[in-house]
Amino acid sequence: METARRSLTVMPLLRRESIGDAYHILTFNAPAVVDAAAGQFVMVRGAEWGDAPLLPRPMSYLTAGRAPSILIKVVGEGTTRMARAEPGEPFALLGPLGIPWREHSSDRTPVLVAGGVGVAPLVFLAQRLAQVGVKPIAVYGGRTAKDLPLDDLLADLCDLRITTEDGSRGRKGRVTDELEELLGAGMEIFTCGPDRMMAAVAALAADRDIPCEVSLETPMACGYGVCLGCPVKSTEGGYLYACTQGPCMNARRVDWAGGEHAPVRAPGAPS
Amino acid sequence: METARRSLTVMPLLRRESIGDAYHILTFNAPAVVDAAAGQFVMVRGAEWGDAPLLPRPMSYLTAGRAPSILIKVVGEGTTRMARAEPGEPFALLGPLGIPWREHSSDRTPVLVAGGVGVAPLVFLAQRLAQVGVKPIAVYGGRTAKDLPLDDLLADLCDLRITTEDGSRGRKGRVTDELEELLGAGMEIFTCGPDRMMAAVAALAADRDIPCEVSLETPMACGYGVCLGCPVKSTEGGYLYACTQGPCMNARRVDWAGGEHAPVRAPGAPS
Amino acid sequence: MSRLSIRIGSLELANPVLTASGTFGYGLEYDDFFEVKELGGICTKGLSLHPRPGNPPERICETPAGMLNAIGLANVGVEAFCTEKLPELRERGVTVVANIFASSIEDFVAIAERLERETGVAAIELNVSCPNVSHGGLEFGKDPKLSAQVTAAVRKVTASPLWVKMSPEAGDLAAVARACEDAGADALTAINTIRGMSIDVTAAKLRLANRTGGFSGPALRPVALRIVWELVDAVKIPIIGIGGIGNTRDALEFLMAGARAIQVGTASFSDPCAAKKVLDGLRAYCEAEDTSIEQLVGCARA
Amino acid sequence: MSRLSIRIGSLELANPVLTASGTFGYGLEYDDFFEVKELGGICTKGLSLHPRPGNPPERICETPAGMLNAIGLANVGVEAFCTEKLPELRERGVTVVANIFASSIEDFVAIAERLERETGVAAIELNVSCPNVSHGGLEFGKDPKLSAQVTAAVRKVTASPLWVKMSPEAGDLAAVARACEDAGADALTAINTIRGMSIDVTAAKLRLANRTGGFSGPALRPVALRIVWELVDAVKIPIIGIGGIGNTRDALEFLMAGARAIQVGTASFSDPCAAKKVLDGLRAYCEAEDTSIEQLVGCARA
Ligand SMILES: Cc1cc2nc3c(=O)[nH]c(=O)nc-3n(C[C@H](O)[C@H](O)[C@H](O)COP(=O)(O)OP(=O)(O)OC[C@H]3O[C@@H](n4cnc5c(N)ncnc54)[C@H](O)[C@@H]3O)c2cc1C
Ligand SMILES: Cc1cc2nc3c(=O)[nH]c(=O)nc-3n(C[C@H](O)[C@H](O)[C@H](O)COP(=O)(O)OP(=O)(O)OC[C@H]3O[C@@H](n4cnc5c(N)ncnc54)[C@H](O)[C@@H]3O)c2cc1C
Ligand SMILES: Cc1cc2nc3c(=O)[nH]c(=O)nc-3n(C[C@H](O)[C@H](O)[C@H](O)COP(=O)(O)O)c2cc1C
Ligand SMILES: Cc1cc2nc3c(=O)[nH]c(=O)nc-3n(C[C@H](O)[C@H](O)[C@H](O)COP(=O)(O)O)c2cc1C
Ligand code: FES
Ligand code: FES
Repeated sequence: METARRSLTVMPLLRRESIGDAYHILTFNAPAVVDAAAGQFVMVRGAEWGDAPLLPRPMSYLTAGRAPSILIKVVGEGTTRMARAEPGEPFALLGPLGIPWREHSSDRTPVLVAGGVGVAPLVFLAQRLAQVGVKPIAVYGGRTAKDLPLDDLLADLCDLRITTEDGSRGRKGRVTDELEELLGAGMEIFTCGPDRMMAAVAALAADRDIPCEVSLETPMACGYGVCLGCPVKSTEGGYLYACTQGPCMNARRVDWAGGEHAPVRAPGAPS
Repeated sequence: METARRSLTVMPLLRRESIGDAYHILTFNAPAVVDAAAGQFVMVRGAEWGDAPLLPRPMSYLTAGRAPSILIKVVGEGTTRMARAEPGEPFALLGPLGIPWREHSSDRTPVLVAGGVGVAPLVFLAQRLAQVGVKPIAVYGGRTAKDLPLDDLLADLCDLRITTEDGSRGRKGRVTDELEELLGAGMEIFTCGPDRMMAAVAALAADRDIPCEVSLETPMACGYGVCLGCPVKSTEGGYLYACTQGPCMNARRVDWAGGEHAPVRAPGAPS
Repeated sequence: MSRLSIRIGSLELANPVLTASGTFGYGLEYDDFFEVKELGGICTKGLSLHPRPGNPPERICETPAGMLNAIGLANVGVEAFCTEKLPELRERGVTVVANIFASSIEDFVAIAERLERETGVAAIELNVSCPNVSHGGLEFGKDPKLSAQVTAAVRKVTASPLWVKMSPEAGDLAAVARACEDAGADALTAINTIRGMSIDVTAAKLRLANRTGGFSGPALRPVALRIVWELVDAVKIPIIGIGGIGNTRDALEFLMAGARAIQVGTASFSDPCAAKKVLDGLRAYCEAEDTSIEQLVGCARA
Repeated sequence: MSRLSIRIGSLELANPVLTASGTFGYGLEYDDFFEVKELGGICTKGLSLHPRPGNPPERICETPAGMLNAIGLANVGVEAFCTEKLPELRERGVTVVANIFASSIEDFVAIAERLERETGVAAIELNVSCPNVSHGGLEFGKDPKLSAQVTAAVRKVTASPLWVKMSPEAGDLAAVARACEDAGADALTAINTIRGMSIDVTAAKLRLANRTGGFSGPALRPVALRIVWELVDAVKIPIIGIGGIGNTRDALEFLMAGARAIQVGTASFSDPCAAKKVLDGLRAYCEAEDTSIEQLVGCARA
């Protein structure tokens, strides 16, 4: 898939919708159509942030077009500021960036496996699939019922199964528990979520010889290939760079044991 | 005059009024009455600024009470952020701080000499004088007619004379041109404004043997006497600290030639 | 409150939160804000043998997430400190660390001897690393031999615990640290500021009259943390961490890196209660996690 | 555009705005953004004799107004650079400064010899100050003798202008600078990063796999500026300023301090056009003030 021309554009926030405390959809007012493909990402930074936070934050496109949007989960200083932004506040957006989801194989049923905020690029994908008349299966997992933003959108577009670790909604357990039962030949997986989830999904897929596409989330400084800050260990030796060789790639290319590319987020951080 | 108990209090912005592009009045919603005297100041910092800008900004009280207010001139990053703040935004305010204006002498006519944003503590003083039935003279100077925020308040409370350097309003020239004609025995001066203006006013007052009280504006880190970052050279040798020995003090105590306590603000700063 | 107490050599501190020299005055300016005696301790403004007026203005300016200061060690002098400040601090029960500075070994010794005649000084912190004075500031702190000489000389005249404050500008700081340890230091505090500069481009002029100033604040934190980590490797005596600590999270970084105590500096300027809040935060953290400062120290080194 | 042009030794640059090594890739990633040849020049990612994969993740983390990086000099190697990158850069008319790195003097020489066979390398920048590799990084840059040896050895095999990149961690940087000058350096670039560290306290773990990383960004600027000022005093050859430069005002600070050119680093991450914007800003400034870069250089030292 050809990637669209990238640019850094300052856009005002058009609206911010809160989903519970921790999740927000930010929609921007783009001066021209943003021609992003599902799975691509954008580097986002408040134009008035000054010197801190310094770096832009990578975020998957939830939608593209004239009013591109992202779904954020509040985890640190950058996302906290995004969660406080009011309409009109200018943001600098650099995108579209990265390799999108590959085309789905017309002879396979797509299974979208989402963990928490990783749902964003999969909702985008589901919408694109709907446009070509494909209704995928979706398996969506979270810690609790509160960690399933945009479940309604997935429900509209997919055959949706939910899992929560505490059993507060859907199946009690993890997405892999559902997948173990569900996966069959003739399927293909697209997954985005916490690294450990993706590693488990990838292992299951490899076991069953099912194609599996992942979307990586590594820390990034630039997003366009110059800082070399976003590697994951490659099964072919050396490293793959998530911003230019990903974020979407075949799960088999990633050496899941090789790097700590998913920072552990322990609960109860003091501040 | 006894100073009130100081505290650091987070208060939401109640409203922001713009006066032209460069000046704004910020009024805060205090949880309790702020018992500040005219001439005292408050250290102001946005509670959500994060690590930069780092230090709070010293600002003279324009009014005290349940809705304390300040008048700001936009000169740098801190005041730029203040000028963008919307009602509800939380600010951390440390005050009241510093030595207020001394009591006026009942046998003298007070002459308030203001330069630009230095008008704030003088408006406060004029209001206090009005409460005891005193109508002072005020001489208010700016570069242009646009640099005279709150002139209307002064006009209500004082016998007001205006000077502008470009002659766009009032007398063309400086406050000292007006003062040279106006000053007479039986007067006393209270002045706040750019350092060079205050130095010139102080020199004129010394010449004519007229009491002159100034309010100093030095850079400050703490505002309460511990950083030692706010000295002005003293005529008695050594230094005076603007935050604890000022900002209001007798002009004769300051060695105006001794320090560069007023940073030069050249126009046309690139950014 | 034994979860919080910590031993720095022979000195038992109620908790690991101190305030950094030069950022907390003489500890007497906080009446309106909180009870200073609750803190593990305070480090006084640097004391010299004779009073010093300090540098001409401008003395401070702000930089991204930091500031520069060139105060020039303005202070009342050790004599006035002992007669005018210390009695009050003693009365209030404040744990006082006397930060001292001189441009010769003799003067360091003379200050320490004067302090030795007082009670109520819990420790002496030797500032051999001040960047803002023309003589005897950084030169001592960059040189292992000179640092050791100062330490040994003061060691001889005082029974107080002796802390030596490290300069990040030393080329081989581990060597300086070991030299101080060998010369009898009980603990090392790290770090003092790094020299920086700022120019007002609209006036084409240096912002500080002293040209350079010491760089402090959150911006400095990653450098300070790295140095603390290295010093924990270099010596056996306790390290006290300083540099950009403003909240509980920052303090935990240094404790987890191996510092046995921390000092809050620049953060007190924007919030006089910053150190108190760090202390409250650490107490809450230790309770919530059912742990103690002693257990936390160095836990990220595993 | 003679208002903007500036001479760095024998090299005439169209303007004083370059991009810093490691923050601008190989200069070929900017097609969508602007014409890179407009810049005074670009410094390539550090080139080694053989390709290097770099350090394991995490390689980066953010700090207050700055960041840490421990990339570990991942690069394609000098051979691939010469065959795959340089021809394209040449074709586009980009002024290329090859930043090179090695862990031995022989390898430094070998890289320079390889580059000598190419046209289109405007200057060589010796990175003797990388904090993120286990051998031959900082050791060279902290020691006047070793720095001079590297400089002299490379000097012998190349006719290109030779820039040496200074480490802020040297104990006596003026001595390193003078040694490099004496050994034949045409200019000094300052500064490289300072080593820093960051701990994720929620996991009690170091954030970077390499433990420490190089500290860069706006937070570093006051330290870099001070060092540039000192180097201008220390040597006669030109100084090129680097450290936290993100806009025209920042660039002016360094030029006014005496730097004859500047490099934009970390700022390119949040805005790929940062260097271009600095250039446009300097052009506008020189026109508005009817001055030239040559006149601005060092004007705050008066
Ligand atoms: C290609 C890509 C797409 C992404 N899409 C989304 C999305 O659609 N919605 C969303 O909420 N998040 C997404 N992320 C993750 C998001 O970038 C981080 O959560 C964000 O940068 C955190 O910024 P912060 O300032 O709030 O947190 P910080 O204060 O920077 O860090 C808080 C915690 O998050 C970790 N962290 C920092 N950066 C990242 C990162 N890039 N990836 C994972 N963890 C990180 C830190 O190690 C730390 O533990 C995506 C990341 C990538 C690489
Ligand atoms: C006691 C006192 C009362 C004051 N009252 C008012 C007031 O009522 N309204 C108002 O607008 N301003 C007042 N000031 C000045 C105000 O504090 C500064 O303008 C403000 O700190 C600038 O912050 P900034 O972040 O916008 O600018 P910065 O980016 O910090 O600096 C911009 C420019 O302002 C200069 N500057 C910085 N701090 C000060 C300072 N404290 N005094 C003078 N110049 C400074 C800098 O050198 C620089 O040239 C007062 C200052 C003091 C000490
Ligand atoms: C205004 C100011 C004055 C200081 N004075 C001293 C001093 O007198 N003696 C000393 O050892 N350190 C002094 N320091 C250094 C601090 O104690 C501390 O080491 C440094 O600021 C780093 O910590 P921080 O980032 O938390 O401020 C001073 C720092 C500042 C900001
Ligand atoms: C991600 C990254 C990679 C870097 N790689 C190199 C390098 O390969 N060679 C080098 O000499 N400097 C390297 N540097 C240092 C920069 O060139 C520059 O000296 C430093 O970042 C300070 O400038 P800044 O604050 O503008 O970024 C790197 C810096 C960063 C942030
Ligand atoms: S984020 Fe910079 S290279 Fe990938
Ligand atoms: S502002 Fe800190 S002592 Fe005056």
